[in-house]
Amino acid sequence: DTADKKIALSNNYAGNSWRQAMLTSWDKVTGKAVSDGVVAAADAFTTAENQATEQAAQIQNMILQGYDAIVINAASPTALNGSVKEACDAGIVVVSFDGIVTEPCAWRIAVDFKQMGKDQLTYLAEKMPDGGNLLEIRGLAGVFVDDEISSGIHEGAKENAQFKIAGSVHGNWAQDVSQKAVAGILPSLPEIAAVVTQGGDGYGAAQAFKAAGRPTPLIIMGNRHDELTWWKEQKDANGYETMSVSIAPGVSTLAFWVAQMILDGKEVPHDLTVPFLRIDQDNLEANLETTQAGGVANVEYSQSDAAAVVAK
Amino acid sequence: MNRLITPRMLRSALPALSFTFLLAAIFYIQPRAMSYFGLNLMLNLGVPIALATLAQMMVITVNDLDLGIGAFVGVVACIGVTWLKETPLLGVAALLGCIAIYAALGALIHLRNLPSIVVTLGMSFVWLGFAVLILPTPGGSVPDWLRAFMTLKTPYLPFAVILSILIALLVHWGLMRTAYGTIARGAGGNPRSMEQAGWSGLRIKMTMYAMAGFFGVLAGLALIGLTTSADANIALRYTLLSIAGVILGGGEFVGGRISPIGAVIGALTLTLAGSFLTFLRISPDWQIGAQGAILILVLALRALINQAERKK
Amino acid sequence: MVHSEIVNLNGVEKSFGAVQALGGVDLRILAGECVGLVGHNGAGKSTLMNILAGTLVHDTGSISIAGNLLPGRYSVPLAHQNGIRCVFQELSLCPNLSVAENARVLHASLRGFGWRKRAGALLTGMLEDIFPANGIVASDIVGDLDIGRRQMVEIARAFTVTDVPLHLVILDEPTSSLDNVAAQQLMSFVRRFTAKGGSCILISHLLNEILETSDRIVVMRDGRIVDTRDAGSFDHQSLVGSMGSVAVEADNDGAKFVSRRADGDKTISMGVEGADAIPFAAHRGEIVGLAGLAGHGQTDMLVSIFAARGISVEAAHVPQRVAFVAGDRQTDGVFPLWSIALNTTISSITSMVHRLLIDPQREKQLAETWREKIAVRTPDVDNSILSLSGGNQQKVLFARALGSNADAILMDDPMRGVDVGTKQDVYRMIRQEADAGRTFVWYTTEMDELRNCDHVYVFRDQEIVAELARADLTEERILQSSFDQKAQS
Amino acid sequence: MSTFLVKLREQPWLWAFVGTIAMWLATSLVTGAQGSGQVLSAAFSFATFFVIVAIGQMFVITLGPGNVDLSIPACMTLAGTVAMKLMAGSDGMILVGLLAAIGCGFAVGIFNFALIRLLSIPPIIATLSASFLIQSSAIAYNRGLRVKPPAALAEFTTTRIGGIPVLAIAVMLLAIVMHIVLTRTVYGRSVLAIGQNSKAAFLAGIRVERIRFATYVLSAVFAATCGYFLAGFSGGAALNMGEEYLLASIAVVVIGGSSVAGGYSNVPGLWGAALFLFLMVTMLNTFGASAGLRLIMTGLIIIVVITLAGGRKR
Ligand SMILES: Nc1ncnc2c1ncn2[C@@H]1O[C@H](COP(=O)(O)OP(=O)(O)OP(=O)(O)O)[C@@H](O)[C@H]1O
Ligand SMILES: Nc1ncnc2c1ncn2[C@@H]1O[C@H](COP(=O)(O)OP(=O)(O)OP(=O)(O)O)[C@@H](O)[C@H]1O
Ligand SMILES: [Mg+2]
Ligand SMILES: [Mg+2]
Repeated sequence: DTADKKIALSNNYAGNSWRQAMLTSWDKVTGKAVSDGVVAAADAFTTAENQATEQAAQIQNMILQGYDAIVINAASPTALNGSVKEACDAGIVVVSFDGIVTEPCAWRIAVDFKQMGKDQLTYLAEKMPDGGNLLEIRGLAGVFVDDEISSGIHEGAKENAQFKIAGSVHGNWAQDVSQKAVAGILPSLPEIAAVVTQGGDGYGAAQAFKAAGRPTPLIIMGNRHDELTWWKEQKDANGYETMSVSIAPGVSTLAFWVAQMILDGKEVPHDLTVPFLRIDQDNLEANLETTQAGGVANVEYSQSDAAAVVAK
Repeated sequence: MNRLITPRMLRSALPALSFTFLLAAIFYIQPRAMSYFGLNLMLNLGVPIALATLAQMMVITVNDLDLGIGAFVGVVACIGVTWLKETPLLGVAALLGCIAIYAALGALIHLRNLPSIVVTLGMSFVWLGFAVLILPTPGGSVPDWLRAFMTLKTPYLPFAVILSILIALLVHWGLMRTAYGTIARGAGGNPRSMEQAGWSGLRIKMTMYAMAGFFGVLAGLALIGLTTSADANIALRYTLLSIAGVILGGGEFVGGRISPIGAVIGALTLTLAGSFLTFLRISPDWQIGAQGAILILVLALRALINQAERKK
Repeated sequence: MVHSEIVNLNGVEKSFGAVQALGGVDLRILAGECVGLVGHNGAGKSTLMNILAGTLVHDTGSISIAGNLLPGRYSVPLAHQNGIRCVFQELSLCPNLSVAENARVLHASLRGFGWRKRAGALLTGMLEDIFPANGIVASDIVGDLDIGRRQMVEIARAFTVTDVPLHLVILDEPTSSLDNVAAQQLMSFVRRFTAKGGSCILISHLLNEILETSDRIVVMRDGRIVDTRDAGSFDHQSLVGSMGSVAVEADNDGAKFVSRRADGDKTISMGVEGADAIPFAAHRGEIVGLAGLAGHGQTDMLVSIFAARGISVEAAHVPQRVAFVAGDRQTDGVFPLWSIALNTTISSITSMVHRLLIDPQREKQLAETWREKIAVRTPDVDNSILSLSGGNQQKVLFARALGSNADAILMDDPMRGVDVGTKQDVYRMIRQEADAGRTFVWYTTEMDELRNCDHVYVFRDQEIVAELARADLTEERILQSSFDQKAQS
Repeated sequence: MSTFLVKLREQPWLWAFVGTIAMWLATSLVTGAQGSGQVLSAAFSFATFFVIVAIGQMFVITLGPGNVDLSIPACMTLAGTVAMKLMAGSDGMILVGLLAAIGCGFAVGIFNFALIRLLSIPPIIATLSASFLIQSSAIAYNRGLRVKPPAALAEFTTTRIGGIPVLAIAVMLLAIVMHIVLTRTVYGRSVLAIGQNSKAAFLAGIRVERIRFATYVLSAVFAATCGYFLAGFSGGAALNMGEEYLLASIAVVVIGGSSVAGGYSNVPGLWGAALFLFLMVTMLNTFGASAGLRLIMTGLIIIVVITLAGGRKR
């Protein structure tokens, strides 16, 4: 029974639509759980700055607050380990998701980011067997997720030797930065067959190609509403084909249920994997319909969904 | 007029007043914080910020501003969890090299009469680049002695508090009480007159920049002692935090008017502001804003004192 | 008595770009003498002293110290080692440091345990010696002191001795920010210092000080020494003559002044709190003097009048257009990054707007007009303000205020460092402008200048304690009011 | 001719343009003649946004030591968010959206100045604190949802004439106007005077606080305008859209030859510095250096340029 247990969400960044969707999902699902009396409280906290140090301090404050479990989307897989250890030592259950932590005492709900990168190449190899030049848009240098996805992409490119990564820029996961970086490097690049991304930069890339007056390549999308809309427009106009892949923001709710189950005394393995959310040519319309305008394609978990993931 | 309670005295007591005010508020809403354990959890991550703030203060003393200190602390952290752990000799040499680079920066800025803001901004990219090269993905591990030192359990007062007091007093003594510290501050107050009195402006600048480097190194080491590992972006926010800390502590941008004790208190106040926020439990939308509101509230005390002064 | 030589300059030349500041100067200073150095603004006095102190490097010529020709480059440390110190014309203390800490800046040997105490004792001891009862404490922050006290600290610091014996102290306009009493104290100290074998170079535009204090007087004009004689063979008239200006005996007979209080409108009035306090008023066309010892509230009064411009209530009535001439030009007056022209016109720009933009033609014209009117020594008004000598910078501040369309002009001891010739010109200008209907409020520490005023208020402890019409003005009455009740309370 | 060269050498903005040309030539080695034109065209369209905010930041920095506006990114975000949501993609609302954005700018500027003046908070912390509140307002207002800009606005922000974006031309005109404002108006002169010595400015009869007020409002309004057009340009407002403008706006001002100590600044240098920063990143991207190396080179190039330009009298 977890009716008197309190769970906190420690979030390090709220500055993009993905994070906002994640917070909204959390709010929606946990709000219901609290009013149903499943748990006593499920408070969400966001740091003012996207910094591991600030999040570490936040976790330490949560320990003081007396939460029974802390659900973390971590700014760094390792820099929070000190604080996470303190929490574990204080008898608090720590569950991390999306941005996971490596501290062994914590639970991890991981997405195989490397696979996410690799899958892009697998898809491309299928679509264009002749291969061609690729442009890679990366995220923020020195961040775990960026490194993982990128290494997956590069591994995929090695396996499919017909593809060559002709250029690589850092877009810092921000639309305007990506657009700027792509616009700058385009003139120096040969014909680009496809753009591989980390999610969310697809629309900006398309804009940059259009501005440079170059043919639009195949751009891998990242589940944002504007990307999907653009894709749909192109699809209707000229049969444009691509795929879209990203992690669903609703995974925060899975983490919540996992924390609840652990508090409930259930046996849960420390490492769980969730599939990423992939949208293809045929289910584009369906997904577009369920995605909030200006938001991100999402999947939320119920208690039973969560139990199914854990049982797997 | 009473010579003891001058406006100057009041103003220099202001940082301490704000700090006490904030601490009292925290104790009021979260009595659990009023303990050895609580203080330690709230303040230990303030120690590296305090050290970074002191580094910033060294540069501000000679009328410059360091926009690279955050990235520098990051590079130190990366060296700390890699080379310093695996090949201590190389690690120490690299850290000394970093300090030497800082001294060289001081020389460059003085000799060519450059705006420090741009040079250190440029250096922030250089440091970040080095950090990414040294530690491409987050991780590494901290030398055991460092971890042991930063998690020392001292009697009566938490180690973080003792350390902060010691550092503040030491730097106060060095900069405010010693003969050479006077020269350094004098160079901020009236650089021309220092040269007229026969002191080398070059040497003063180099020394103060080297001191900044030294405290930056200490900040980086203290940080990884708490987090146990690092990434390149770990301390980027320290740049703004350190500037805010110095100003909050009663320092001024030009004129060599600084206060080491105030700076340490300022840094700790910024740390506490985060805790206060967590304890308040406001809606996630406004959590970031609340951070700003707290800063404003704390600083509004200054306005009160100024007003009282004007009335007199 | 055999006088040994302390320093000897030979054929020293110095140019700043196109401006030749010094054109071949020979100067020899002997032990135990006080040399008075006079000359018009921009004559090259400060430049020469900077070379002697090691802060400027001369272009050609040689320097020998104690009879030995210096082989290499002369520098500040070398000057200090040979016991040569300088009190510069512009403040060179560190405002953020305490009085004691500023002593340390000059003396590298003040260090180790208890240095602060020793430094404080050293400097306050010397202060007490030169300016008795000055009220300065070793822990005072220099920036908090008024300009007069800062000047005292700086002077006293130059005379302190630790490990190197002191031979020569250069005083570049040391009395420009001191009131009469403090100036007298300094002069008598200088005489004591030279009597004990030390030497001084004294620069001042107050010729009486020079005539009374120095043993020998050196006159400079346009970068050259034009006259060197024993002080005894000069009198005021001949000294002014050899400086190249004509001494005009000011028409200062008090009886001839007619008060304008009867007919003129009140331009400025400031009420004061306190029952027996005297309210302040200035009438149209009047020159009102503020007297008293330095730092007794005169500047504050001027600033509060200025801040109240455009206000017309019962307690205060001040016209809309008011201009201010700062005396502390470094902190209150000069815009260091700007040219002479921009510094001159800043208070007038609102009246030079043509179609939303400032008319550069009119701006240039105003600057040129005033350069000529007040004889600012510069080849080009587009040069940096910092290329001017101290006195010439002060003239620019005058031009700024006089050139504006202000109805009232507030002057905060504005003649600091202005040479005698120019002073006479400025007095005349002020009188003309007053006759044309402008009102002047003039704080000054010089009795001579108060004689140009129609009405004088004497300040003590931030309050007006006496009010004198021109006809009743005497030095005794002012001194009496400045000190009187202090003795009683 | 030689006096022209001497005069040119004295211009504070010279080195930013020298750097720009160097970066461009280096990039052209890889892209060839045709590509280099495209690079330049891209540079103009992105530098435009930096120049708009940098103009405001420059006026603030000119006010003297300690004056800096750290609320620019938040202000951009808020203005972009409010305008986009208000317009909801409808062409008819373009003007209303612009006015709303400018209104946000006014509100932010007034708030900043109120903190600085009424609570006497040092500007750097006042604007930083304000930025947190403004960012929160933007989050609370639309929760990061990305509303598409009206088609006509998107069209306008991306239109080019002869390879030069229309927006860039407009901002060049704006820059000329602001150059005149800085050098030839009472306001500009007052800002320069306050930056050198605010007490002397006060005693010279300048209404110090009014000028400071106007300057903080100006900076916020420019940031808001930039947020509006940037949102139009990049397909909607995002919560993180202003992030890089924080340090970049300061860097553009200082690399452009203005003094961080205040009282000395120039507008042309802003264009030079903004183009320079864009072309430098482009050059490094083109050369395909790794992230670490690229960052190091970025820093070193900035330092080299400023060192070459340095040593001038300030
Ligand atoms: N840094 C400088 N740059 C250019 N010209 C200068 C500089 N310093 C001094 N001068 C010029 O050198 C000449 C001599 O100046 P100096 O300061 O020695 O005069 P001074 O005799 O001390 O005058 P005052 O009585 O006004 O102090 C002046 O014409 C002045 O304009
Ligand atoms: N007595 C004084 N001494 C020095 N500086 C002063 C003094 N009084 C005011 N100031 C400075 O001048 C500024 C106020 O100037 P001013 O009155 O010209 O502003 P303003 O634009 O008229 O403002 P407001 O309209 O609010 O009165 C303040 O920043 C203050 O620092
Ligand atoms: Mg002089
Ligand atoms: Mg005097």
